[in-house]
Amino acid sequence: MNDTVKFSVKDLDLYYGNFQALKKINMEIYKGKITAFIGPSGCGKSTFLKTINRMNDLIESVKITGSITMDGVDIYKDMDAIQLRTRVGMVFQQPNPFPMSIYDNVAYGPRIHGIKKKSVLDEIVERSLKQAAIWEEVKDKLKKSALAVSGGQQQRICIARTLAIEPEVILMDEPTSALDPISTLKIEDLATELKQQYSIIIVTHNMQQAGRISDKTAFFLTGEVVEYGDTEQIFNKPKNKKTEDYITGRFG
Amino acid sequence: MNDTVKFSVKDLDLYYGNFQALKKINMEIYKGKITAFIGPSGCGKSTFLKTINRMNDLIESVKITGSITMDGVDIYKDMDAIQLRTRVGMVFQQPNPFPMSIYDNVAYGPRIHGIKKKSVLDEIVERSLKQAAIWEEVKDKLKKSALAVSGGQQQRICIARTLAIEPEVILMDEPTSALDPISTLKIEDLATELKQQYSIIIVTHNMQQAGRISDKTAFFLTGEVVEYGDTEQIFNKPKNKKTEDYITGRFG
Amino acid sequence: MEKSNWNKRKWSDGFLKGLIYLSTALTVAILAVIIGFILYKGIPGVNLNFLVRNWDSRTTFVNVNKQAGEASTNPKYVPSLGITLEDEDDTVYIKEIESNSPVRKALNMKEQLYELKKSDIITKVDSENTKGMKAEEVAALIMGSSDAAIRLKVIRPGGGIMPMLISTIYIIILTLAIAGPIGISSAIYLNEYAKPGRVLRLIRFAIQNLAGIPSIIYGLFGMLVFVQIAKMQYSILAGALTLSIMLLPTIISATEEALKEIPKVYRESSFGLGATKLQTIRKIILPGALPGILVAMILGIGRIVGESAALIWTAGTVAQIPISLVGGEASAATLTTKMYWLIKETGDLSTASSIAVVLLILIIVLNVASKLITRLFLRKKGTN
Amino acid sequence: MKKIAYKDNKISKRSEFPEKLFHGIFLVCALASVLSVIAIILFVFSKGLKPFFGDDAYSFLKFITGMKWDPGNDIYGVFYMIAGSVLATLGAIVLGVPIGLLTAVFIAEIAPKKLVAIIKPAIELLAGIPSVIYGAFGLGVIVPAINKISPTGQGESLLAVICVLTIMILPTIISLSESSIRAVPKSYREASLGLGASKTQTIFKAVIPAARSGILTATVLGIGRAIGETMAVMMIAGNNIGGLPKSIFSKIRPLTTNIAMEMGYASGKHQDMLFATGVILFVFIMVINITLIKLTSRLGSQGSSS
Amino acid sequence: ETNTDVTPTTEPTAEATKAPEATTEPTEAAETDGDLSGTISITGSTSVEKILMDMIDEFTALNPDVNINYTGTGSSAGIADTLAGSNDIGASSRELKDEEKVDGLKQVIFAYDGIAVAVNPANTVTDITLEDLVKIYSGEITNWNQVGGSDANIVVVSREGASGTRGAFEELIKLEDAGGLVEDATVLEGNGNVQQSVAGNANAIGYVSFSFIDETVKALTVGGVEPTAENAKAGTYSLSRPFIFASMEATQTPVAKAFLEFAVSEDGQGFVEDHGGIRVD
Ligand SMILES: Nc1ncnc2c1ncn2[C@@H]1O[C@H](COP(=O)(O)OP(=O)(O)OP(=O)(O)O)[C@@H](O)[C@H]1O
Ligand SMILES: Nc1ncnc2c1ncn2[C@@H]1O[C@H](COP(=O)(O)OP(=O)(O)OP(=O)(O)O)[C@@H](O)[C@H]1O
Ligand SMILES: [Mg+2]
Ligand SMILES: [Mg+2]
Ligand SMILES: O=P([O-])([O-])[O-]
Repeated sequence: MNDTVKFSVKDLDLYYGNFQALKKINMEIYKGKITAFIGPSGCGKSTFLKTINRMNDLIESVKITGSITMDGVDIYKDMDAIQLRTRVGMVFQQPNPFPMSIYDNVAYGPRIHGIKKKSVLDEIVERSLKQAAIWEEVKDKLKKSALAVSGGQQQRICIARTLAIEPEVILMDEPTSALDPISTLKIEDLATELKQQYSIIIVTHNMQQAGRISDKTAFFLTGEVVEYGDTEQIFNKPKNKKTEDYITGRFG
Repeated sequence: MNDTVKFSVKDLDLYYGNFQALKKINMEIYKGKITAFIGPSGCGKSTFLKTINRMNDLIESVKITGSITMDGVDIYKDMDAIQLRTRVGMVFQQPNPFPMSIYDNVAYGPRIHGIKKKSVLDEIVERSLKQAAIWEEVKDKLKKSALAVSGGQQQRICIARTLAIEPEVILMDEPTSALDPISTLKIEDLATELKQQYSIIIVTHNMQQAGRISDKTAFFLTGEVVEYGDTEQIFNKPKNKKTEDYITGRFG
Repeated sequence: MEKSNWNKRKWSDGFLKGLIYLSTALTVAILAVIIGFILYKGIPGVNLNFLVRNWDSRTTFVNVNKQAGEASTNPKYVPSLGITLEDEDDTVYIKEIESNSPVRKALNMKEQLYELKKSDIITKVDSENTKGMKAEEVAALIMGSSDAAIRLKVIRPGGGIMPMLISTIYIIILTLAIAGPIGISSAIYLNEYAKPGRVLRLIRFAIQNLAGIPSIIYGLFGMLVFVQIAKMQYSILAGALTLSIMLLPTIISATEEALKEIPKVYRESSFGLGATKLQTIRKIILPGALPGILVAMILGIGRIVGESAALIWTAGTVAQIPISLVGGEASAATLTTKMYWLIKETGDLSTASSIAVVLLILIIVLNVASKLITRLFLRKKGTN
Repeated sequence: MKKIAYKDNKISKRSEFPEKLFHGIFLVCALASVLSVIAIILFVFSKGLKPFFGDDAYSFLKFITGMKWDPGNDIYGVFYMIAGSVLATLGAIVLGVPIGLLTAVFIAEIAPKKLVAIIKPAIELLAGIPSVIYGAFGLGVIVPAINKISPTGQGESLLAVICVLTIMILPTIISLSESSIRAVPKSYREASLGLGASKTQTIFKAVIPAARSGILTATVLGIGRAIGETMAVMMIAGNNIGGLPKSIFSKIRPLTTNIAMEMGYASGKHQDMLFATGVILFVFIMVINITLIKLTSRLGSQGSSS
Repeated sequence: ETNTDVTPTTEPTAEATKAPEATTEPTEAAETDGDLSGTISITGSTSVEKILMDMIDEFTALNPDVNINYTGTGSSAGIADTLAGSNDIGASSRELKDEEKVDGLKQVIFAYDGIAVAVNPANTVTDITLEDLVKIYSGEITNWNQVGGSDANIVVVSREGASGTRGAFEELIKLEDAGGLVEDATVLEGNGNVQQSVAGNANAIGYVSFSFIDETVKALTVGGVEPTAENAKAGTYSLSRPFIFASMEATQTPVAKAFLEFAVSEDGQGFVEDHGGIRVD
């Protein structure tokens, strides 16, 4: 298959003040794949995910060295953070729709980027909600508050909101951990669907989930990438003893 | 050994508003023993414990029927709640020393009961802290804030505070769940020590703990006492299938 | 140990409990007495006229064209003017005005329309003084003149608080227009931009200090800087500027509270969608903080309405509707300053209390409004 | 998929300028408070200190220790006013804090919800009433009442001021104490009750001590409010032109009313002297403010650690 | 203020012809000649407020384009404002002091007013001599029984420092020679406060402008002379003083000049009389 490199991470160190949260990360992330980050709590998965769309810029104390390139361009040196974030969308652990209508939530991104025409917005909203597999459920209450639907639906609205800005990459930080099993399955299906068009990086605590949906898996431990490779290999023949221990539930 | 009945509980029902939290409890609790209450979360252990020193009186919505007698006297009908509580002391899950000095914490109870003489108070404080096996650690900082010591020490100070009012019975609601293993062991030793003088009732989530220190064990489930008997018997030859399942970790 | 002194404990418990009840009763009683006093003294003076009339009575000379009216048996009726007169303590006033009465088209000395109204007092007819006349005599006097037009001297009675009501509203609007944007922007800076450090500490220190300065000092400062140095004279602008500074801490801290309520995740997701900080503030943060900001404004209004010391020496005490921002015509008393003025100059506690009744109602309305907004906001957050 | 134009180039250009501009605007607005404080200090102090320098300088010592204020004869002494202000504030605190605290206890610990729903808004109303109304009340009710019992035969007095100030600081004391009492963790109450303390004992021995820093803050705020109050006090203080108050029935002339009474018309040195009175008041307030800031930051750090 | 209504387009001609005729009417001719317009700002004495407000009302009625605003700041401030050029007219309820009589300052006495010595109606004292009055205000006499009343402490009430009434009163009784105002005197702002305070206290003594004497307070005779306008005018009542308008001649506007003339005209003097003042003619 196509193994085009989307992101290339080189010697990435990240400090929160004096605390080093990421240590010498080197990794290539591929286009059109789902890459899963796994590892015990506090190992730096979320931190690393956020460096990819520079959400860490917002935290005062963060210091980053090393480089990340997207399509060959250094995202820290040669790219505007805001531009980057419109190309790399993000979905959070807790469904967090804005306290506005469903429509306004999805239209938020396009509007931010200067689209005002109602017909264009209508189209984007419909397409995004359809892509996020939630259109049928909400099409009659687009003007209702996005907070008035179930958690699983909220999360799909958040995904639609991200899709509306037509990113190239979608980052998902434990997108299903707040959801019930059925909603979780829906989101997983959605992710598998979306990877045709978008590169997806997902952080998950759920081993089964990583196994089910991802193509590549990276195992993090105390800020380091212990092992990175095809999901099948990581789950079935891990090279590293620690990876094996973690996957078989011996710690974490 | 001496199997003097301290408390006799008869047909005790307790409602929080419309919700029945305790259902027809019948039980005899013995003097000079450690009695452990175990059971899954929400089964009513704490609720039952609090009925024994009438701490539930403080909650508006509580309705109690049935009776509890202490040394043959009905604690709801023939005893003043405040008087009862000086005879039945209580130690809570979270160490909760008052934001005052260690000395004032321990002297709080005696002072409440009208003891003002410094020499008497000094004596009570020292004796109580010694009994609670914390004297050596704090004797040089009695005037320091009780909040400025470790959680385990705080919990022993709380126990000392309870001992200072010379109760006959001590109720402990998961007294070690907020503590580290070493502190936990200290408290357990202390409890074993104290049962010479005091009757102790302890709620615990920790099966090992119940097994280690208690003489009697009651297993609660959804507001009912499923099984009550000698600890050894409960842990080794439970009569009830549910007890067995719980103890062997099959649910809860 | 000793457990014998139950009685002593019960007694001291009872004593302390008694003190608690006594204190509460005292607090409530104080409130009741104050409100009772104000209502008792003030209510009799509160009526529609009190609310809508000018403070000072106003005399005007008018010319009125007579009409051909039908005579009537009522001697107090003036057919040629379409009005009915009435007596009241030595004066004659207009009791009724017909819908097509020419007095509705009366012209003043500058030939501007000055429509006569009910309860206007007539003190002169042409050059004839009406002092001591009865209504019938005045009516006869008017009818007796054969000219096509007649000249009247009328006094429109005062005794109302309209100018103060309007001045109060002007000052509220002005002050909020100045302090609102500055205060909200400050809060945004403090909550969204400021990095911990010396600047932030300095700003916070300043705000805390501003909050503690008594209003008389603001009055001193405003009089010196705005009234005298900036030559605004006693004027609503000088008053509003002074109050603006005084209100900054209130508005800033209330707005900050509201901003803090906005969950961090909203900011994160907005940034995650490529929004800039400004866009996030405009689209997510400000709308979310709106109820809190409204409450901040209401708090501000409450303080403006109640303020006296900082206004007396900046906005002045003239009972007029200001028609400019600075200068003599901008000097204006608010309800509260007028109330003070009244006590001091005339010792008239009754009228002062009537103003106090209006103030109390205003304050209650403001309190209820801020409660409602908060509750609405909480409910919205709660149910969703 | 069709690409939307906004992706390509507009973003960074679009975002830069207004972002910076508004950042600047917000900062300037935030600095407005700082500027205001500086301006107030600068103007009030420069005018207020003027009479003590230059050729015909007035002795600052005479000013600060003086027992008489008679501008007509070039006598400016404020010591007796300081004494009056301090005594009035002290009196208000001594009365207002216990009453306010106990009322707060009632609201937070004893009163059923329904009663709280009535009393709390009432106290908020008390807080919102303009001070002039309190003055009118003092003049119409308290002064005549004191008239009857005062050996001096007059109601305008330290006592009248204390009464009105007590009423005025009550809402501050009550609402702040109440919220700090409510903030005391339930576990303290449980622990106390579990030791056989009665409810009243629990309140006085465990809850109030745990809420003490909040209560202290309330007290300090109350002091600030009392010492700064002007209009209400001016109507009932007596405003004598000299002499230390000898008893609770003596007249006083608080610093604030000295300013307010003569500010409208004073000019020249007389006006400067009123600003000098303002400086004294300002210094008092600053001390109180700084105490308060220290207290609240201590309170804040305590809250987070426990 | 109410002429917001649209003027009818078809005005009766009679009305139009009547208006100019009216302005030439003899009695009002003096005040209405020319088209006076502009703003006059008056600051100063609060004792003159009642008279002044009526004058202003009448004058602006005659001259609808004139706007007059008055702020009561106390006599001293009013004169100081005039000297500083920050008002058009300063009102004073006492004679100008020597240092206030600068070149170019023009004073117009528009009324004389008596200062009444006010006591509570319950007080049995009805007369006071000037000598006793000084002693009371300087603190030498402290009990009503020293002046023929009952055994009770005298509560001395005075006015704030800028008050023209206080200035005139102290001058007239020569309080300064007796050592100045007793320290313990109550100092109140405004005639109203003094009146109110005396009305509420059986043992109080205060002084207010004649116009503030009503049923709530009792005016004492001074040295046996009734406090009436006639007696004050005749000079037999000793506590009387002028009401003065002060303005700078150089910067005086025509409107201000017209108003000053109005104040001493027949109409203006009528208001003086209405409020218990004494006409200047
Ligand atoms: N803003 C911050 N400031 C300081 N330290 C932080 C910050 N955010 C995270 N950390 C620390 O960095 C380390 C990595 O955090 P991170 O959130 O990336 O872990 P994670 O792998 O996502 O864990 P989890 O599975 O619990 O979400 C943790 O030790 C955490 O405490
Ligand atoms: N104050 C209360 N009002 C209403 N319901 C209550 C109250 N306190 C406890 N309950 C309910 O009563 C039941 C028993 O609670 P209890 O605290 O006794 O359980 P527990 O066995 O101590 O559980 P845990 O191990 O979690 O402490 C629970 O369902 C709980 O939700
Ligand atoms: Mg994480
Ligand atoms: Mg429990
Ligand atoms: O206000 P006065 O008339 O006393 O100056």
